[in-house]
Amino acid sequence: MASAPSGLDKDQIFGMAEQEMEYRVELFNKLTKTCFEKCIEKRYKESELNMGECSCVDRCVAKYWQVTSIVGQLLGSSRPPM
Amino acid sequence: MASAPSGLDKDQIFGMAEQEMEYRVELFNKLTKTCFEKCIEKRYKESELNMGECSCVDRCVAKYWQVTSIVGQLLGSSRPPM
Amino acid sequence: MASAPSGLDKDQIFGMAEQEMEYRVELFNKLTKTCFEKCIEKRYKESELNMGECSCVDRCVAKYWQVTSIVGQLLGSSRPPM
Amino acid sequence: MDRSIAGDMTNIPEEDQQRMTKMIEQFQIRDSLRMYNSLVERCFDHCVDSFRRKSLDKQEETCVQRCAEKFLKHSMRVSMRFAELNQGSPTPD
Amino acid sequence: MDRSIAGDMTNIPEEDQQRMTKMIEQFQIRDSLRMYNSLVERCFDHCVDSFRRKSLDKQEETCVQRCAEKFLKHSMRVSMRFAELNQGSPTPD
Amino acid sequence: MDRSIAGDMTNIPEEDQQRMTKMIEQFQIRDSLRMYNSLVERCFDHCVDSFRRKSLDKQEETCVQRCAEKFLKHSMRVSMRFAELNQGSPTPD
Repeated sequence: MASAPSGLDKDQIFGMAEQEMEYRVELFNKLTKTCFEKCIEKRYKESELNMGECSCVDRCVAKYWQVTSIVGQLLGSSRPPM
Repeated sequence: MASAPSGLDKDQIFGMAEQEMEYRVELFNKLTKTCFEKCIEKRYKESELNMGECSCVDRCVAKYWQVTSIVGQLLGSSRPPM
Repeated sequence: MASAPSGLDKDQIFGMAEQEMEYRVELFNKLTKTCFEKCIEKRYKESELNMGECSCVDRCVAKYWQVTSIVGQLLGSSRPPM
Repeated sequence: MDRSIAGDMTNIPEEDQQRMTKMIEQFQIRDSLRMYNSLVERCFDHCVDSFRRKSLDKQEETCVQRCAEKFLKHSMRVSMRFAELNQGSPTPD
Repeated sequence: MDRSIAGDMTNIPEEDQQRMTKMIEQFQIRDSLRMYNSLVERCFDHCVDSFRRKSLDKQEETCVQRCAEKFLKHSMRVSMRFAELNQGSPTPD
Repeated sequence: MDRSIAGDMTNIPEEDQQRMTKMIEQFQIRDSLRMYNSLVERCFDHCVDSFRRKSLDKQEETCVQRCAEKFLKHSMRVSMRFAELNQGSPTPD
């Protein structure tokens, strides 16, 4: 990133950085939404996460991460674009 | 908004205005979609809204608005960003 | 498009081209998602599309296209913005 | 929905007003294209479930037409109610 | 989540760092507005199903409050776990 | 899908063509990143429902792999059909 000299290329670098951020934010938002739907009790008896929900969320994030890398491999890069 | 002098700040102002519009449009679209799903008969016997649907839509919008301000308070501003 | 002379107008042209592309990409993505949900067996016994799925997909795309033009007519243009 | 932004525009230079106007126009075009896309998606999803033919039958066609008309009327009603609520509660800062 | 981008910023000129900082700020504002919108949509959807009155009853109000609080706590937990995973697997290029 | 835009590019100056090319490239990158994200979301959603362990079991892994492959093949088929329809109905204006 630091080796790009000219003004034009800079715009492309910022464009890439912007897209990378967009990608990460979207990944995080989809992950959060999906694990909320899979793990959180929808009756909302209380506003705290109970123990079962907490461990479900932790495992959900870990498994989502693994799916990320399986799909990433399939799409041809050795690693998802993180 | 009118007090910003320099050129650089102007870009930020336009950036903020853009984000505010994006926010409002998104709010309106989500509200419309949600109340359509909650209130409108999916058999589509006719293309007019019937009386029951009309009053349901009115109440749906009013309630959605209230949810907007409850969540806004929770997120720390005294009022949702409108 | 080729007749626009000044610098300012060019920005608008590029803006329009950008929005047209955004529109097409979104159309394609929604079409793909919808026909996947309507036609593809979710048990994933194999990674190939079977014959039934293939013909379902072909018809789904054709029907989606027709819906596109019905809605386009209703929205006042003689033809959807493609 | 552009009320507060329009209000802010009275005391800014003309070139900025033009820039703002262009921005709003771009927004409206983008929003109407998105609305078009989601209208198609929604009405297709609600009305078309059989894929034994590659053309819509009469029933599906009628369903799509009513669905789209109904959504547009619904959308206008929501828009009116929404505007009333925006006016009814002036920004208390 | 800005780790790798921030890392890249140490050896670029100050004006570029400022531009990057502004970009990140814009992103954070946009993202928090979107989060706000989807929080409202989600909690409304889960908690409000009756439209015989035009005001939320006490039960709906409590439901919305808990839903929103719970989502925020959930979101913070996900964010922590996500950060750990990002650190645990340093980019092997 | 870039047919009509590409067609318009024959009689515009080279610098504009470059700008357009860059725009298209940016679009393609963004679109492929979004596709990647929604592929992960969809296949996770369809294939992972148990959270008694923190690792995918063999069955879940196979499901995710097939889901992703199947979606990609589906997407290519849709893309071909879509292109045919675009060509079959030349813009009547």
